[in-house]
Amino acid sequence: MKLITAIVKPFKLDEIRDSLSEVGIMGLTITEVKGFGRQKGHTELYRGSEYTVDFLPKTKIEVAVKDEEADSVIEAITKVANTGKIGDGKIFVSSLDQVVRIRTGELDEDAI
Amino acid sequence: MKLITAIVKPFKLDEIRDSLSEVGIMGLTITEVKGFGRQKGHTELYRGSEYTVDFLPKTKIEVAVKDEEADSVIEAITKVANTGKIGDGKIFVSSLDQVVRIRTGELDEDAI
Amino acid sequence: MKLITAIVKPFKLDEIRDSLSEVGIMGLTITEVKGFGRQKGHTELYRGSEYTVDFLPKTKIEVAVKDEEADSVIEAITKVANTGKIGDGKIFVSSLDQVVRIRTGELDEDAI
Amino acid sequence: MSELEFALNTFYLLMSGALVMWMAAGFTMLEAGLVRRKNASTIVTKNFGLFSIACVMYLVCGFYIMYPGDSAISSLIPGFGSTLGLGMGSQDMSYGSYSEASDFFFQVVFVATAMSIVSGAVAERMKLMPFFFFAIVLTGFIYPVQGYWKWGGGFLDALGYADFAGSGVVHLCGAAAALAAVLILGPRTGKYAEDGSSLAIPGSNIPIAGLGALILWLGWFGFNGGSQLAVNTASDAIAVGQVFLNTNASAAGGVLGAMAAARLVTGKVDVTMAINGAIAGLVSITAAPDTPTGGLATLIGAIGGVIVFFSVTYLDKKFKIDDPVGAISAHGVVGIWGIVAVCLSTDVALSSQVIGALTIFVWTFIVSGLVLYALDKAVGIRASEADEIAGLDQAEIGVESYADAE
Amino acid sequence: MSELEFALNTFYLLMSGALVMWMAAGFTMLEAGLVRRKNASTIVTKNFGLFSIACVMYLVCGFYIMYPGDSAISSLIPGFGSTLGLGMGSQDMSYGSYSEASDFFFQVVFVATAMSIVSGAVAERMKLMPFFFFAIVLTGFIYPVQGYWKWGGGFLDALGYADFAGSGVVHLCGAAAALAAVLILGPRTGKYAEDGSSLAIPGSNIPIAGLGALILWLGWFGFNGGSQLAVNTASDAIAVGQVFLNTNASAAGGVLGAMAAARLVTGKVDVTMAINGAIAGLVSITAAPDTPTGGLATLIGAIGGVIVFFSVTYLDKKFKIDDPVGAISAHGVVGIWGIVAVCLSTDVALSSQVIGALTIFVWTFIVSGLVLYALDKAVGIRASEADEIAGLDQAEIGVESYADAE
Amino acid sequence: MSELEFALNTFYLLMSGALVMWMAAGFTMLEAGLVRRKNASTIVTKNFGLFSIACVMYLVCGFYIMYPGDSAISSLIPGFGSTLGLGMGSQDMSYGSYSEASDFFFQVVFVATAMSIVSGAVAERMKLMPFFFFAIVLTGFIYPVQGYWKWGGGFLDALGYADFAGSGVVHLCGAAAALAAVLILGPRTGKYAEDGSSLAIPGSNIPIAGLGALILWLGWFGFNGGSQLAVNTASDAIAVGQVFLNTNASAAGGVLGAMAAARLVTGKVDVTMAINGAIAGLVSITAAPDTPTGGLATLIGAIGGVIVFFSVTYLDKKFKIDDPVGAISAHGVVGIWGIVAVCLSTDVALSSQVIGALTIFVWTFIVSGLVLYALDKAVGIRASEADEIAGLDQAEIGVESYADAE
Ligand SMILES: Nc1ncnc2c1ncn2[C@@H]1O[C@H](COP(=O)(O)OP(=O)(O)O)[C@@H](O)[C@H]1O
Ligand SMILES: Nc1ncnc2c1ncn2[C@@H]1O[C@H](COP(=O)(O)OP(=O)(O)O)[C@@H](O)[C@H]1O
Ligand SMILES: Nc1ncnc2c1ncn2[C@@H]1O[C@H](COP(=O)(O)OP(=O)(O)O)[C@@H](O)[C@H]1O
Repeated sequence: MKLITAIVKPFKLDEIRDSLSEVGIMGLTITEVKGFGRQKGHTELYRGSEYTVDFLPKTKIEVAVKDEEADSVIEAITKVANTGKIGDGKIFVSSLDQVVRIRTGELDEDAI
Repeated sequence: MKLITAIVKPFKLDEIRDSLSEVGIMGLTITEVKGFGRQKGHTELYRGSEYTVDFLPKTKIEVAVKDEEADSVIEAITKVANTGKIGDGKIFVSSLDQVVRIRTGELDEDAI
Repeated sequence: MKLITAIVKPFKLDEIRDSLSEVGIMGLTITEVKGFGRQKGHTELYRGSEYTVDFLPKTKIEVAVKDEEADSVIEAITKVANTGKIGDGKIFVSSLDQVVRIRTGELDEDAI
Repeated sequence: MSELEFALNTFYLLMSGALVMWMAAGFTMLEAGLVRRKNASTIVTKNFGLFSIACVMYLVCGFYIMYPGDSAISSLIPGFGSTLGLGMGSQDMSYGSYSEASDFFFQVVFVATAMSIVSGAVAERMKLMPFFFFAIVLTGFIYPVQGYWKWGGGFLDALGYADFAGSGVVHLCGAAAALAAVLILGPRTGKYAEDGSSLAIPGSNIPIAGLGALILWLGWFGFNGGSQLAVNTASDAIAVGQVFLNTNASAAGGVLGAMAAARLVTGKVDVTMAINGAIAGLVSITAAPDTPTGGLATLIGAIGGVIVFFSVTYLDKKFKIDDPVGAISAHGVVGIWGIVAVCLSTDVALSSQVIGALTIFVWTFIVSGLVLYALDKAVGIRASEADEIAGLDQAEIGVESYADAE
Repeated sequence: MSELEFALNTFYLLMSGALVMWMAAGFTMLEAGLVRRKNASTIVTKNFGLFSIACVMYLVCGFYIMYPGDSAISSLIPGFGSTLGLGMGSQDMSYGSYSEASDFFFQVVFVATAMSIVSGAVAERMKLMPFFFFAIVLTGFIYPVQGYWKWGGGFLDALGYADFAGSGVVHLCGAAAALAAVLILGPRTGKYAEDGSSLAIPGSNIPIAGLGALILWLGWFGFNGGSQLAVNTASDAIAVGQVFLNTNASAAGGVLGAMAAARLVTGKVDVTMAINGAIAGLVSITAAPDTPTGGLATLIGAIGGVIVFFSVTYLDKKFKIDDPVGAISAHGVVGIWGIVAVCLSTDVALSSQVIGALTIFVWTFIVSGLVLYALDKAVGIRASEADEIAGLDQAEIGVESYADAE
Repeated sequence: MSELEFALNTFYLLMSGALVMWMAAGFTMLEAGLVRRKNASTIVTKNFGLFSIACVMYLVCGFYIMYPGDSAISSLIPGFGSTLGLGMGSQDMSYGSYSEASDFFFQVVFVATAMSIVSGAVAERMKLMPFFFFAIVLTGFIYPVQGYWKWGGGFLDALGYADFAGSGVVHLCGAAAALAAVLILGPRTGKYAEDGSSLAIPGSNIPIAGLGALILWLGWFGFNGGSQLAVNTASDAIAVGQVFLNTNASAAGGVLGAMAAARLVTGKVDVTMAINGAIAGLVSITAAPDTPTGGLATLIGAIGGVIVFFSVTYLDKKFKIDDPVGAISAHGVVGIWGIVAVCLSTDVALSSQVIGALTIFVWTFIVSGLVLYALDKAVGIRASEADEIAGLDQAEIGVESYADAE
């Protein structure tokens, strides 16, 4: 099983969720994060002092999937999260050794 | 070493922490996240317009453990996080290549 | 590729970012988290009732790197995040199977 | 009295009433700040609702019951009737000391205050509709009846019970109803550990809680200052001036008393205790704001501030009375102190004061308790545990208090 | 009139004006609470700016246009001039009913109120500078002209149109301008789904929105109470007392009306509807707060509360008019109700009221529309989509509303 | 003076004093909004404490020192004594212009204002107990002495120094003490980079900061309007009317001046500058709110608004004076402008004004500096760096300002 972690622009969230359900993904977990990258932050003045907002708001989407679903999930995300502008974000894929559904105790692929 | 990531209902946090310390876990990191899954959100009306709150508040608990501790940790979490109702959450287990304790520079199992 | 996850004291963030850019890291993602560990929380009184603030604010820094960069990144973080006081935090290293840059579709090392 | 004196008195009562109305915002902010985020929209809703209900019910029957004049049945039983028709056509244009409408307006905001006290104590667990129903009964009946006993010329007044602006009639009354409600409701889920120890449930917005207390402080100048009911003669004006001075001094004393107690006992200055201290200082002086010197008023307030600190702690820890905002302590326990403290600056008999306090407490506590108990049996006054955990905002209002969409 | 009567009237107008000024804080809090976090600093900025512009423009020319006295050109066309030189040197020291400056002060806060209504409706998408430019035109010209028609002695007054404190002159005027602006601006990005259904955009701070409405409630005592313009005689004082009573009763009615409607229709009590209900109650009674009995005033307000609930829903769903705070409903639709409701307690002809409402609406809507349309063509009045998504705070102010650095 | 005139004056002073008391809420909200979340509970606590201390100390000795009457030792050295016994028994019932107690009440809220100014400037790093200790000295001694020099009939008054409502006596005094404190304290940790450049530390709640400024705006009508001290004659009433008009106009000017400066210099409209602009406008006019025309008052305020913008920037960048809320600029630098601006509308000699400003500044700055320096040596007035990083709320109050448990 794979854990697919996507860091995306927050306002894309609803579209991504819809795109994921089209490929059969029914569960995901999101976290508000802040990102630092090639996309430049902006400089503000507060009471005459400059400050740089260089951590930009991003949304992290985590989806646990069966190995064979990984590619379609990545594609489903990429397709809609891509605005072509710097800062669109990244997808990280890692392996999961085990998954448990707490309610039922089901394991691994059954638990996803 | 394993990283055990549990997505649970927020109000279960204190119980889980107690349950974990019973099996000897002294450290963990939590994040407020929002989950989407089989558990249905609810629909609200705000000034006459409907909106669906379909991302429900969840708490993510991350615990790094030695390989042999993984099962008891999973069990310790499952035991108390299980309410039997949909939305109890999931546990994901992945492998850690390395752990460092920043303060001392200790590595791997010593660092947990 | 590796995902390096550091749990550090929040006020160290700016220094860590600077230290990371010195070793060539241009991208990272941060999350506000709460940590529980050897570092003791503190007890407060609110309207006569005691409560323990035992989850302390921490910042989680995630950096995806090429395998060969991992050590220098760990060192860059450790160097500045270390205050010598309990609660400085941990670094977890795990493997990434794949990385995608959403904007361009670039993969793996090109995408970092 | 000249026409101009009548005009000045009327204007003075209206300004005072406006200040008291403003206390509605004070209670709203105080309570919204001291509850958790998930219940703050509910608190706002409750306060809008209770204030409005109080205004309507007092017009429907409350005012008439409280001030039946000649139509009173006995010194115990008021008369019953309505003032819904109160309008210029119906007003006696041969003027008295102030206009009827200004009098009504000044009185109606008092009853709302009494009901506001309840709202804080039952926060985070009482259902909305039973709360509103109880508001109807309290403001339309329970409060006016005991109000009649003192201010309407009933038996408490005849007995010599002294209560200038209502430490008893308003504050103790509100607190007695609050206590009845809290006892029937029980504590918030999670307030007491299994071993019985009290757990803290911190408020979510201290700055607006502080704002609330400062609003109350300001509004209290109308509450106490207006209760002289006249400002047209030199002696009235001097009295009103003294009332303002003493009200302020007592509030200041209350803050310092509560702060000192907190600091000495706990080592820190719990800001919510300072806030309660201000209110305690204000309640302390309300039964006799005109007679003490400024120095004595400060002292009376300071004692009130110390009392509120210990009362909040003990009601919670010893008696497991869960009162999220400290209303029962600040208005009830300190209200009794205020009633008794009248004897420090007047030659009112302590016994009259004790009888007054007892009467108000017993009447309000018992009738409120019966009404709430019946209500509880009939429809249940407490939110379900699931609703309580999710927050009443979700269950009853459907609007998050601090949504941060995008 | 004696010197003392003059003094009392002046003092009364000044206190009333201070209360109305306070409504600026009410609008600011209400609007800041009902927008998203990313636009709250902008709302604060807009309200500070518009109030200040109103004060300056009314001094520059607005007051003169509205009250040209003998220099009026016709009952349709006022005179033009400035009161920038208003000072004690220039004031006629042989006193009238109240001091000139107190009159100006009382009037200037009214024009600010009218402009505040616009600010809420255009929130979250209108650019700052065009908004300020429009404020100049509205407060310096559009409002004063129609104000002249009624209060300055123009043709609406001659026609028998009755509007005690401005359900029409102030509230409908503000709402008509708001409607023009909203139609030109269009809805906020994301307000309507592709299938045309209305999406909720929840406000970010309900407690301060509630505070805002309570501030307005308090301020309205000055707004309506001061509009009697005299308190020195018994009959004036009695009238002012009745105005306070009725203003309060109507607000209470409005809250209960809106709450009941929300509860019956949706099953929950949307707190923002309760808030709008209070404002609706206040607007409803503003055209004739002196004549109804307390009971009738409550009813008039309650109907206003019900109207605002349905109006908010229908303007949004049926007409896709995106008004984040419900200003067009609460001040406009309910303003019309208030104008009409005058007939319930007076023998004013319905036709006069209808003509009054129409005149005010048409004039304000058309002239505002033209000005805003021209402005839009010239510089664009709507923020770019990128700025809207990032939030106007970032684009125009540079200060986050709730920064939580560290 | 007739009894009724006495009554009206007393009532007017009390209403004015209530408005000034309300400024305590203004400072509390303004400061709580402009500090970080981790220090907001502390700010609330400090403001409750300082206000209460001011009330008590002024009763203990401050009022007597400031208005010693015949018991003054010389025009430089006041008399010493207490007014703790101020009560109706002790009041001269043969009335003067207004009641003694109303006078005390109106005066006591002024001294609290002066101390409030300090609280904002030292925010986020000064320890609670030393702050309260300093409040005792400032309100019980430092302020009353210079107050005596002007308003108590001391040498500044004799010299012709004009200061209607206290641009100098209240605002410059508070700001001078604030400056002394800030210099001894040093900047907040992290305020200046190693290269000396100034770093922004954004405030955490702009809407309540805006509310704070609007509260101050409202309260200022009492501050300036009450300072005429009489409203019973036509000329007094006309003067009070002009004061209201000008106070409002100057505040509006201040907002627009600061906004324009911000927009022209930085391209955006920093809302905190608009807020400071309002306060600057108010401070600018405070030394002579009765004499200018409305147009001139607007201009005086606008210049104040421009000054505050540049002053905030330069004190910070050039002088590394870290004043989180801009109190030293808005009350001190602009206070001096206000003192000087008196000459624009009166024939007061510039030299008197300069001497007045210098005297107040030097006295307050030096004595405050000495007291604070001694305090710093004795117990340390600055919080430890660890406490500062964790936030003073944790260190001294134990209550989070915005807890979001569950
Ligand atoms: N090496 C990295 N490790 C972790 N997160 C990263 C890394 N690089 C970028 N990110 C995340 O991806 C976001 C977008 O990256 P950025 O370089 O700005 O643009 P792009 O996605 O177009 O390459 C960043 O804001 C950050 O959250
Ligand atoms: N495939 C998934 N990947 C990531 N998180 C998931 C996934 N499925 C569920 N979750 C998380 O687990 C939570 C509970 O899942 P849900 O399907 O509602 O109920 P249950 O845990 O009883 O199966 C979700 O709110 C979400 O946070
Ligand atoms: N086993 C663990 N799993 C996950 N996070 C941990 C673990 N142990 C510690 N942490 C995180 O690291 C932080 C610091 O740990 P702590 O034991 O307090 O001090 P130190 O880092 O000096 O060992 C904790 O607050 C927590 O966030």
